[in-house]
Amino acid sequence: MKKILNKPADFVPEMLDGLCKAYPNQLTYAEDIHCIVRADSPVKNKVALATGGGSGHLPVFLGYVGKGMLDGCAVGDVFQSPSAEQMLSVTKRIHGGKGVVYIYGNYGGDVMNFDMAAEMADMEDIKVKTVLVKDDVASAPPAEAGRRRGVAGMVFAFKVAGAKADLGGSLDEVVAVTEKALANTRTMGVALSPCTVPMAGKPTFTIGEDEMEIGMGIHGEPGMKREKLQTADQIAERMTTAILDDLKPSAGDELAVMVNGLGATPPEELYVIYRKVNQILTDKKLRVHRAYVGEFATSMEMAGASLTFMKLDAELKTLVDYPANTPFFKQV
Amino acid sequence: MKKILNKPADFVPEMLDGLCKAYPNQLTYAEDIHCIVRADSPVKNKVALATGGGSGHLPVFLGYVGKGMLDGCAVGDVFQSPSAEQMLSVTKRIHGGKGVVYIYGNYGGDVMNFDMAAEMADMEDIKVKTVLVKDDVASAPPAEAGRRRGVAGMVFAFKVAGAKADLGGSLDEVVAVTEKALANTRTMGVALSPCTVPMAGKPTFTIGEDEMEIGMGIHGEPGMKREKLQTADQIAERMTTAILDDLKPSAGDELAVMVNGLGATPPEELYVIYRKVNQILTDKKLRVHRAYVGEFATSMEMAGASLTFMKLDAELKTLVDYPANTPFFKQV
Amino acid sequence: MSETFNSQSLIGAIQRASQALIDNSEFLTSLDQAMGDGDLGITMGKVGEALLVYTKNAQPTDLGKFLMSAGMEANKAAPSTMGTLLATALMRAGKEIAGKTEFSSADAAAMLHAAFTGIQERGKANLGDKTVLDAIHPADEALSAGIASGLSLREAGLKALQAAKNGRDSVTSLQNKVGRASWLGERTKGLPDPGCNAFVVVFEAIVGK
Amino acid sequence: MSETFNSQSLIGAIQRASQALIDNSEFLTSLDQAMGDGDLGITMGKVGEALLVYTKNAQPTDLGKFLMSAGMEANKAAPSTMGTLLATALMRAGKEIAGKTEFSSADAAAMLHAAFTGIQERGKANLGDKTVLDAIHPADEALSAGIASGLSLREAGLKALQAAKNGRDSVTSLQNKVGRASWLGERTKGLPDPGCNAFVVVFEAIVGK
Ligand SMILES: Nc1ncnc2c1ncn2[C@@H]1O[C@H](COP(=O)(O)OP(=O)(O)O)[C@@H](O)[C@H]1O
Ligand SMILES: Nc1ncnc2c1ncn2[C@@H]1O[C@H](COP(=O)(O)OP(=O)(O)O)[C@@H](O)[C@H]1O
Ligand SMILES: [Mg+2]
Ligand SMILES: [Mg+2]
Ligand SMILES: [Mg+2]
Ligand SMILES: [Mg+2]
Repeated sequence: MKKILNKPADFVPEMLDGLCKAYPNQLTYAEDIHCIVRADSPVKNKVALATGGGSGHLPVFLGYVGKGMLDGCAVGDVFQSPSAEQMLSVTKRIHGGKGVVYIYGNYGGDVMNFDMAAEMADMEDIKVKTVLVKDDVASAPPAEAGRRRGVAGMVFAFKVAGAKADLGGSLDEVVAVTEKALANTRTMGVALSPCTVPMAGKPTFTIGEDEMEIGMGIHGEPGMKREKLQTADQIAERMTTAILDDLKPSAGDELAVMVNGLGATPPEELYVIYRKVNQILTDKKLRVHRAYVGEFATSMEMAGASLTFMKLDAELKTLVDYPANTPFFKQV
Repeated sequence: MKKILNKPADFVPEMLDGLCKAYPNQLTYAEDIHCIVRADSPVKNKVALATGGGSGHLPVFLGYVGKGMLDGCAVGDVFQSPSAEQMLSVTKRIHGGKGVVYIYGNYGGDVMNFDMAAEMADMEDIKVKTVLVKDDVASAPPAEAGRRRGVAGMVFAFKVAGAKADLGGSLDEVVAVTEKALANTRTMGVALSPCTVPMAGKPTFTIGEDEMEIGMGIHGEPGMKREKLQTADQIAERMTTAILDDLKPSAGDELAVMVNGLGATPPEELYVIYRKVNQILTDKKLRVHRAYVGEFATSMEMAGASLTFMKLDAELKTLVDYPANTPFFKQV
Repeated sequence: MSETFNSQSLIGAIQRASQALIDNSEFLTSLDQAMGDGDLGITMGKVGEALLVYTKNAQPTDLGKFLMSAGMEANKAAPSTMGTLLATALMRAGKEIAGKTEFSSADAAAMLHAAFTGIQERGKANLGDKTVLDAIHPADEALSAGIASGLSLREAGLKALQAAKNGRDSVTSLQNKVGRASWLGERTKGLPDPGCNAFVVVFEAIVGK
Repeated sequence: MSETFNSQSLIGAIQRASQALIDNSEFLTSLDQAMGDGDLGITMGKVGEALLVYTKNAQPTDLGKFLMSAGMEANKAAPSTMGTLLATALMRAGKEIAGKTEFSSADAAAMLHAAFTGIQERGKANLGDKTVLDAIHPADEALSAGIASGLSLREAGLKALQAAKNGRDSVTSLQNKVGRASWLGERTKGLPDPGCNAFVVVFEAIVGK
C-alpha cells in the first residue's frame, strides 16, 4: 500500500501539526508532549473527559475532542500507547474542578500508562475515574468479557459521556452512565486487507485475494477465523448475529447502530451493509433510533467494516441525541 | 481490490436503499427512478438546487442533499450519468416556485442529460438555470478552461449556492454567486492507486508500486503525467503551486481550503498534506479562512488526494460560514 | 420507382444494430479504455439489451412515436455520452417520420440527417474534433447523395457505410478535442475514436456488409 | 565477603542491555508478529536507544534516582506494554537503592525482586498466564537463593539466567492468557512468548554468557 508521507518518524507530529492548524479555534496542540485539548480548556465546573491511544485510527481518538464530547487526548505513535506523562499532562490541562474521567480502549499498554497517570494525578489532588471500553465480541467469549478489546464502540461511550458532562453531570454520574452505555454496547468487525505502519513499511498481515478475517482487531490483531470472502449480506448477517447473540436485546428495544469503515472501504459499501442490518433488525422487531454510517474508528488504509449496536433506554437516547461539535463529529 | 458486495448490478440500488433507511427524517428516496430529495421537499419559496452524476463518489453527489445545501440529486450507476428523465423527476419534486439551479460537473453525458432535462422542465414551466463545475486545473490549460472537468470544487459550489438559496436569494442571485464562487475555485489532485467499478470487476487502471499520477480525474481519467511517488511535502507543494499559478491570488487574500481524500488515503495523510499547504500559504501571505480536510469527493477505494482553493470575498465568506446539515456535511 | 419500408424493416434494423452493439461490447470497451473511462462497451450493450426488449413483439402503428420512445429507452438504459447521443439520434429520426406507418428511402436519408443534426446540437462538437460526428457526417452526406442520384437504399447505404469508415479512419491520427478523451490531450493521437467505431458498428448492422 | 558495585557497573549493565535490545530488534519483532502486533522489536529498540542516550556521559551520584529517571525515559520512549513494564521495573529497582552511590549483591537481588513485584502489580497478570512474569519470576527466585547461599553475583546471575530461560521455555506450550496475544486464544499454544524472550535478552546482556 502506498502512502503520502515524509519521513516515517515524523508522521505523527506532522499529522498533529496539520490537524491543529486546520482547526485553530477548536483545538490546542501541546507540541512538546503530543496532547490535543479543546481550545477553551479547562472548561470550568464540568467533568473533564480524557482519552488516549495510538495514532492511525482517525477520527479515533483525538477527532472526538470538542464540545459535547471529549476535553483532551494523549496521542501515541502509530498503534502505540501514549506515555503516562502525556496522559498526566492532558489531565492537568483539562481539569475544570469536577474531576476527570479516562475513557479508552482495553489494551495492555494503554491501561498501564493510564493507571500510572491516574496515580500521579491523584498525587496532585485531581480526582480521576476510569472507564474501559471492551466492546469487541470477537476478542473473547462472554465469560471472559473483561479481556475484550475496545474498538468502535468507544465512540458511543464518548458521545454519552460527553453529553452527560456537558449537561452538568457529576463525576460519578458521568462514570455511571458511561458504564451503562458500554454494558449495552457490542461491536464486531471484518477485515479484507491489511494496513501499513509507516515506521514498519510493510503490511501488518497478509491475506488472500479471496479471503476475509472475521473479528479482526483495529491493529490487525487476528480475529476468530479466516474465511472465503462472503457477500455483503452474508457479512452483515454474520456481524449482526454475533452481536445480537451477545447483547440479547428484546423485541421492541431501540438501538443506536454504527456501521464503521476501517479505512479503504468506500461509504457506498457501508450503506449496502447497513441496508441488510436494518432489514434483520426490522424482522426482529428491533428499532433503530439513530444510525451512524461512515468512518469512526479506522486502521489507516485497511479495508473492512465493523458493526456496533448500543441498546438504549430513555436516558441514553437523550444523550445520544444531544448535540456535539468536534472536527470529526458534528451532530445538530 | 476486494469489495463488500452482493450482485454488482444491485450495488447502486442497494446503496441508495441503505442510505435512505439510515436517514429517514432527512432524505426521501424515489426508488423507481433513483432520485434522492430532501424529506421536506419541495421547500416553498426557496430556489431549489439539483445535482446529479455517477455513483461511487460519496459524499458527492447525494451526500450534500440537506438543509443549507442541495434539494435533490439524480443518481447514476457507478461513474455513469443519470438519465434526463431522472433529472426531470428531481426537478419536479424539488421545485418550490422560485426556479431550479442545476449544479454539476462538466462531463459530456451529464451535460447532455441535464440539458435535455432543462428543456423538458421548460415545457412544464419550471425555470431552470445551469452552473457547470470545471475546477480541475489538470484537465486543460487556462486558455481552454471551459473544457475542464468538475471535481471536489463542486462542494464549495454546493455550499455557497445552498447558503444563498437558504437566505432567500433569487434564481439569478443564486446563479450569480455560484458562478462567482466557481470563478474563484481551482482543484488539483494526485492518484496513487486505482479503484474497481463493481460491474467491471477489475481496476480502472494500473500503476506501478512506486508511481503516482499527477492530475488524475475522479473516474481514473489519466492526468498530466505519471511520475515516481514523491513525499507528502513535495506533493502538497506541487498541487499548491499548480492551483496558485492558475488562480493568481494576491497577498492578503483569504481562501477556503479543502484537502480531499480520494477514498483509501487515511485522514492522517491528508493532515500531513494540509500542514505543508498551510505553510506555503502562510509564506505567501495568503490566509486560510476555513479548512476542510477529509473525504468530500471520492473514487471509491482509490488512494490519493486533491487540493481545492476558493478565493473569498466578504459575500463568499458569509456563505461558506453559513450552517449546513446533510447526512455527510454538517457545519454548525 | 421509390422503395418503401414497413415497421418490420425498422424493427429488424433496430434489432440488428442492438445485437451488434452487444456483440461488440468488448471491442468498444477496449477502445474507450485507451482514451476514456472504458465504459462504452457496457453502455452500448445496455442500450442494445434495452432496445431488444423494447422491440420484442412490438407492433407499432406510428413509426415516429415508436422511434422517439426507443430514444427514451436508450437514454434510460445508458445515459452516458454515446448513450445520450444515440437516444437523441433516435428521437430526432423519429420526428422525421412522425405519424407514418411506413417510410421511403428519402425518409431514411432525412432520418440519418436529422440524427446527425441532433447529435451536433446536443453535443455541440465541431467536425474534426474527433467525435462520432466525424463518422456520421460523411455517412449522412453519402446517403443523401446516393438516394438523390437514384440508388436503392441498400446501394446508397453501402456507399454511406464506406464513407463512415473512411471518416472514422481519417480522424484517428488527430487529437480528441471534446469529451473525456480531450483531457488526455496529445496522448489520443493515433488512437481510434470509440464513438466513431460505435457508429460504424451500428450502421454496418443496419445496412449489412 | 560481600561484593560492591559502583555507578559504572550499573551504567555498563544498562548499556549492555540497551545494545542487546537494539541488536535483537528483528528477533523480538518476529516473535510479536506471530501472536501480537509485531512492535516489540521497535519499542524495545527505542527503549535501548533512549537509555544509551540517557547513560552516555552520565555521572550519577544517587543511583536510585538515576534508575528511576531511566524508567521515566523508557516510558516516554516506548509506552507499549513491555516498555511500560520495563519502565516500572527500572523505577521499582531504583527505589531499592534510593540515595546510594554503590550497591551490594544483596541489593541487586532486592532490585530484581522489586522489578518482578512492580511488573506484577502494574500488569496484574498471574504466573502461568504466559507473560514476562514467567521468565522474571524464576530468575528472581534463583538470584535471591544464590546470593543467600553465598554465590557471587555473577555465579548467581548465571543460575538466574538459566532459570529465566527455563521459565521462558516452560510456558511456550501454554496459551497466552493476558494482553494482546490472549485474543488469539488457542493459536498461541506452541509459540514462544515475546515478553519472556525480551527479558532473557536483557538479563543475558546484564549477566553475560
Ligand atoms: N460532445 C460530443 N459530441 C459528439 N460526440 C461526442 C462528444 N463527446 C464525446 N463524444 C463521443 O463519445 C465517445 C465516448 O462515448 P462514451 O464512452 O459514452 O463517453 P463517456 O464515457 O465520457 O460518457 C467519444 O469517442 C466520442 O466519439
Ligand atoms: N498484563 C501483563 N503483565 C505482564 N506482562 C504482560 C502483560 N501483558 C502482556 N505482557 C507481556 O508483554 C509482551 C508483549 O509486549 P508488547 O509487544 O509491548 O505488547 P503490546 O504491543 O500489546 O503493547 C507479551 O509477550 C507478554 O510477555
Ligand atoms: Mg466512456
Ligand atoms: Mg462514461
Ligand atoms: Mg506488541
Ligand atoms: Mg503494541
